[in-house]
Amino acid sequence: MVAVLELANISKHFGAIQAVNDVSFLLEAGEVVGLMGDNGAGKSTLVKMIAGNFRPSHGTMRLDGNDLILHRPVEARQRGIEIVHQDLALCNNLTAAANVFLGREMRRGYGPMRILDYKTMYKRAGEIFKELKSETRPRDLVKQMSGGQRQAVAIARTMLAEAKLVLMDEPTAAISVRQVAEVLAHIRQLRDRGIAVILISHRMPDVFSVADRVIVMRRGRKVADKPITASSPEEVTGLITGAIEQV
Amino acid sequence: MVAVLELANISKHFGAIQAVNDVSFLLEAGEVVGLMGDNGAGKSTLVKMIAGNFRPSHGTMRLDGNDLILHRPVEARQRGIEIVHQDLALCNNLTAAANVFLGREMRRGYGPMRILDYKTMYKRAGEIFKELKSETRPRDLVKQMSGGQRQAVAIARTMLAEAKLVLMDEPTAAISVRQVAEVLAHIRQLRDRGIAVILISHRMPDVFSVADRVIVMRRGRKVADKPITASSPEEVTGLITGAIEQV
Amino acid sequence: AKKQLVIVVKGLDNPFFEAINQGCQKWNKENASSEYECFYTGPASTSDEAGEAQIVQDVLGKAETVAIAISPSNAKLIAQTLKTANPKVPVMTLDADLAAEDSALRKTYLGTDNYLMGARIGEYIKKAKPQGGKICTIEGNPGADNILRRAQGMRDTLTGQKGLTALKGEGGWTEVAGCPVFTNDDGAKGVQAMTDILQANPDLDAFGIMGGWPLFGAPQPYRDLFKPMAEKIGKNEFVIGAADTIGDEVAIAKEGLVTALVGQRPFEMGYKAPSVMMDLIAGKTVPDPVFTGLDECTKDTVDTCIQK
Amino acid sequence: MAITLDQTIAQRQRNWFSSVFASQTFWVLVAVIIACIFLSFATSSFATPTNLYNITRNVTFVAIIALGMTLVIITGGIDLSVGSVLCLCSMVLAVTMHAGYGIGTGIAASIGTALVVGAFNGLLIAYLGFPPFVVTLGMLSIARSLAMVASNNTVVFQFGPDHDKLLALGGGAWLGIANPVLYMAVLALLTGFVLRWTRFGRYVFAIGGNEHAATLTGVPVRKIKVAVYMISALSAGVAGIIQTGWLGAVTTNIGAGMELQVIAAAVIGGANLAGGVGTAFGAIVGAALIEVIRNSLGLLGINAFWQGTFIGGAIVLAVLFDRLRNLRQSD
Amino acid sequence: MAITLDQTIAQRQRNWFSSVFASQTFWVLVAVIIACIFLSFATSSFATPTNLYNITRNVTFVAIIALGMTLVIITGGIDLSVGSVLCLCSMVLAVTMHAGYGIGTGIAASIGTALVVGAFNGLLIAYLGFPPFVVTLGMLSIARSLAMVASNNTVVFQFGPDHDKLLALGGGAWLGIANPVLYMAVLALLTGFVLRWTRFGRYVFAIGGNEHAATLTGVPVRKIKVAVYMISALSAGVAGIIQTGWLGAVTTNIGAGMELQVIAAAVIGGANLAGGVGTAFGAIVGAALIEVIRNSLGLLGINAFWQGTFIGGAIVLAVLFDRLRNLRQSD
Ligand SMILES: Nc1ncnc2c1ncn2[C@@H]1O[C@H](COP(=O)(O)OP(=O)(O)OP(=O)(O)O)[C@@H](O)[C@H]1O
Ligand SMILES: Nc1ncnc2c1ncn2[C@@H]1O[C@H](COP(=O)(O)OP(=O)(O)OP(=O)(O)O)[C@@H](O)[C@H]1O
Ligand SMILES: [Mg+2]
Ligand SMILES: [Mg+2]
Repeated sequence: MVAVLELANISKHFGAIQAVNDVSFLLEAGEVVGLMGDNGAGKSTLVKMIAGNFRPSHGTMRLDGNDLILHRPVEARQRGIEIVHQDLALCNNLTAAANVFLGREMRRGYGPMRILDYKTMYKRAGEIFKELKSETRPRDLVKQMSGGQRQAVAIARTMLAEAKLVLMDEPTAAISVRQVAEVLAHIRQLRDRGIAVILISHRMPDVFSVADRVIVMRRGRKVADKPITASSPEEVTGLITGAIEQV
Repeated sequence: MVAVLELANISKHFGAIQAVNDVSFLLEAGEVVGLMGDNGAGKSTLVKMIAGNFRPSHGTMRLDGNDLILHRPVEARQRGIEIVHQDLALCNNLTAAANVFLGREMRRGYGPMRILDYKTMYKRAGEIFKELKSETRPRDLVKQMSGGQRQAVAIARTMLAEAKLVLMDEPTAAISVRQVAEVLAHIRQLRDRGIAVILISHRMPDVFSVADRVIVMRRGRKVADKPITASSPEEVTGLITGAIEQV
Repeated sequence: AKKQLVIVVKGLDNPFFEAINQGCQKWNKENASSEYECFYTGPASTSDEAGEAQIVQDVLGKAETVAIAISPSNAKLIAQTLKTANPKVPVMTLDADLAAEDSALRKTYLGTDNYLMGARIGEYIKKAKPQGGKICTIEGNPGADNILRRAQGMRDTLTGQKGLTALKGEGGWTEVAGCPVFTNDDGAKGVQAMTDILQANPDLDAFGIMGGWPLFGAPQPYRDLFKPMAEKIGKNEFVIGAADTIGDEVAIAKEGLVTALVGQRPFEMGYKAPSVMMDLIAGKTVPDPVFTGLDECTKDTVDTCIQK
Repeated sequence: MAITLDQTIAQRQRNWFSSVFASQTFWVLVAVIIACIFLSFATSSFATPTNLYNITRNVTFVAIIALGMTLVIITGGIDLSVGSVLCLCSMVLAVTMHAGYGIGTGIAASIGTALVVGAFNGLLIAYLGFPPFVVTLGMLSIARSLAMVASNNTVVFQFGPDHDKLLALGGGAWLGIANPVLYMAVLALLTGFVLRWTRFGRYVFAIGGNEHAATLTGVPVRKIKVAVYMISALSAGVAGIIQTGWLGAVTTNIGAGMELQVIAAAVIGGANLAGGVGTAFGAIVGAALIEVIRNSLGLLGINAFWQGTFIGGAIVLAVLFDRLRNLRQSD
Repeated sequence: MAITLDQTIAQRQRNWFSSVFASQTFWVLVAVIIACIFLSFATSSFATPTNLYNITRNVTFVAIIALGMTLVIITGGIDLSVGSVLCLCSMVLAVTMHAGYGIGTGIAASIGTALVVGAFNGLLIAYLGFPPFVVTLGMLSIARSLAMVASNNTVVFQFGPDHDKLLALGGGAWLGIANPVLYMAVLALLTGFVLRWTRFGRYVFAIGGNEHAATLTGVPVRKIKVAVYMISALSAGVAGIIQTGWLGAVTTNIGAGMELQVIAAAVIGGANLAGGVGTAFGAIVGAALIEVIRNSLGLLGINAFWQGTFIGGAIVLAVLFDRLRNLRQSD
């Protein structure tokens, strides 16, 4: 069976800063990988490359065995890669529902006369928020929303389409205990449907409760990649801080 | 002894949304209060009022026994209230050091001929980042920084001045295990110096490890206010989700 | 309110029209007891052609208006406006006229003969340099009809032919590359462009300046530019024929920095227009056109050339 | 008593009514209405059929372009070239028809020119990342210069065989309403519809709100931007065609300085130059305000020198209503 | 081998050298230099002392105002009134001196006028939250109208007892360099210093970067904004005084349309209308580019009708260098 995602020797530098340095790994369908590391370790940069946001300076990526060369983020979406961005990527001047459906608006009518289907979009967004147990109002502007409500909007986006690979960059940073449980449950559901997930998080318990494997990065390099059962929070913490060099 | 901060029947509404509803509490010097609640419960709105960012729709606030009526955020700063904003409040076009010192630039020279002291500011910012164990580069623009590095910049700001009251709105949301420990240690130091702290966080372990008291909000109302020793993570979770109505 | 004899000019931003206003105000002062008053208006900018048409409409819609004198910046547009508005009050043109085929739309024209004005400038240049040479024409706003007409008058006089739009040796005269220059009624731009042209063409023989902007709008840089050439100008080795006698222009002529000035009499236009309009209202026959004269100044005549 | 999650989700901060009161457009409309009422009482000639006919007609040219400009402004851009593009398109129409072609060919040539110009602006801005201000300022210069080249800097006032059709198009009326007003109404409704009900409109707002986020979520940002500048140029072209029909003559001067008026109309009507905010109705209201002020100058007999002060003051005053409401509220 | 925390903190993404290469100002400077070299070879008259003297002098008026404008643009604002303010200040100076007052009084009156106008703009924008575009567009109209009122719309060309002093001020030279150029150099250095080395400059950037964040961190946003619009008006006033001295006459249409040129100079030099970015040096380079293009029209003998195309094309081309570098890099 081919891996869903295969990274080979991926590097990325910004000027003098080497953000990601020679990282390789495989990801199988239905596998949840926790990606951990210190601040500035290069986690976001890595997943942004997979999402077509940056192009790697070196190295190759393959999706389902085919070369993955992305010129624009929309190409990643088209190929079945969904991402929750760490900075959420929201348009402050639009409503929560409009943000959820951005790039995938629902329309009604026929042919060229298709108009936006506000009602259905509000309804569907409301359902997703309810599923996430998040008190987020679909009809209000995201500009005026609380940090957690904004994050719920960003997460809701990935729940619209059936993806092959879902990248979540700290999806639970701003949300409350109640919704954290829902997001983790959602990740388990994805896994059960055979969808691969990369979860970036600084919350040790979350990663250990949901991931099958943990990858640790330090200063751009991959320093560990092992099944979650073979590791422990203490070891991972050691790897993140550099107390343990490499495993 | 007068309380450092006294809130009496504070409310705030935005149009039809009642964000904060009749909240009162006292805060003593050297006390660390954990403020918890679901997303959109009104935590940020509450601390923004204390920081002069919004004016309460109703209710009164007192600082050290004197009325606290703030027209602009700078007045809160002048009266010894420091805040880490949830949205960080950074200027993307400035360097990390410039952001740390924003509004409090260090200068050298005499009288009207005082110029910015870049060198000292870079040095001092570097020291703070080191203290936080954060790999944040003072001379680079915050625009290009990772989520955790940005948060470190926002936290660093509050470490410049000796405050009476420090408000931290999810200061550890984006930062890594290593730095979380440093931030919590910093909060303990503040407490030991007699500074009052309000810590908003969704991370139960953090709150329970550092706070003396926990206040829980639900849908704008205060539903609990008790010593941390008299509570438990389970109870707080129940209060947040509404499983427990009020204590 | 008094009945209004309205003057609509091309734009308020031009001191030339201000002189018309002065004439209009003088008439008001002298006829304070009259049941009529002279009312002066126009768009803020000379380049706002549609704005002028709109003002004409507004004025024609007003009950106080009993006669109107227009200085059209876009003759066809004003003609069209008049056709649609179909005014009940007498209409005349001032300073600039409608096209010949539209002349039925107005009762008379009061103002300068712009073609003649250009022709007079041309004559001065031709007299100074009968054998011809290289010339550069300085114009104002590219759409301004009166300026284009002056340029035509000058070209026709220089060459003895009709209707040439650029001179390529006809009558001995050649317009150098980069000319005509449109200065958009900006004095500084005009002098800057003249400086550049002189730099690029050291063998230039003449400037024909169709609107006085470079002289009255930027007299000092103009002096700086031509002081070194004063002697050549005195000997007719270099010739400058310029329009208008506004501001510092006459002084410049006195200093011998311009060969000849040909000026209009805007004050006279503004002063006469109310009387002409009253004649029209009274139904008297008025000659068509009524030309106001030209003031022509050379170094030797500066003290007497301006009609008082 | 306990509020359910469902109820919270169904809430919204503002209902339709309070949104209207919170909009700058509404307050500027109030200003326009007050000005009209004042003028009706202060002068006998304001509320006459001819004057109203003229005012409504005069407003159209700025208003039509302001519709296109509003789209550009919503994306966070600016288009300074509209005045010159209007001139170029009018000239292309005039020259084509003068050369003996029919009105159809003339309009097609003119619209084609507008689209090419708009595409040029848009491609440089969207694909090469040029600042919109620089590109469209360059085009301001270029388009007018091309208009001079096309016409040899002459006044064109004979439009060949279809001369009368063209004049009827721009100068005619229907049920006492000037044709241009009808065109404007149709275009405004169309623009409003597109902004509110189509995916394209949604994307225009998204780009202005957060261009980076729009790119990340798969909005075809570049294509939309090109389209928006083409629409802006097109609106200038359409205004040019109608204006030509109304004026009956084209010089290389028309539309000079119009860009500021058009942008002012859009901004006064509530569009935000920082992007993300704007409405079609606002553009019309803004244009109407400017025209009412201009019209009142003559009717009130304001001294020529003071007219500028009056216009400028009124523009500022019009926005004051909205600002005062905001100030009061922020406390 | 192991990198310490200290080392990471001491790192920076770009050194001085690579920052220079990454700046639009640098590439526009390259464009200016290339244009100058080209013109030196293509025409015999470009690289002559007189021509260079003229070019450097001509550049100053736009450049000085562009310095003030750059501050406004960095805060994320815009000032459309500068051309009219230049006119008003020139006129106040001219009328005061014409009335028999000395040059000192004249300059004081003129500067005072500029500051009042700037303060008016700034107060409305900063304290009442008006859109800068609307306020300064209103002022564009008002200031010119007041200039008409002040002068009765006549040409003023006699400046009373200190006539010659004024002409020497603007028209003189020092060691072969025109006086205005010296003023410009001093003002540019001053602006550069303020932006880089003072707290005020830092705040200007902060406001443009994130006004909300600046307010939250205690930056006196409103005061700084008022100051910035006052500086912009002041720079227009200073340019007006110098220009009056150079021209020797003031008409009510000087400075018309200058606002677009000035903003273009700042933007071409690298300022970003969205705020947060800009340099004093960039403003000068941008102004220089515009003047070199203008100068070359005459020297190269470009046909009058095509001149606009040439100017517009060159403006766009100048920024192309920078864009190409960016495009290459983004891959
Ligand atoms: N666009 C960019 N330009 C320049 N440097 C960048 C850019 N994006 C990231 N960096 C730098 O690259 C490094 C890695 O950043 P990245 O965002 O990948 O970290 P991270 O692992 O996601 O950290 P965090 O946990 O704080 O989100 C950091 O030092 C950061 O400053
Ligand atoms: N400026 C505003 N305008 C309108 N509504 C607002 C504004 N700020 C907050 N709200 C609303 O007020 C409620 C409380 O928001 P607040 O930001 O205080 O929540 P919070 O408790 O901080 O949540 P989180 O944990 O997600 O940060 C939310 O429903 C939010 O949508
Ligand atoms: Mg990250
Ligand atoms: Mg919050």
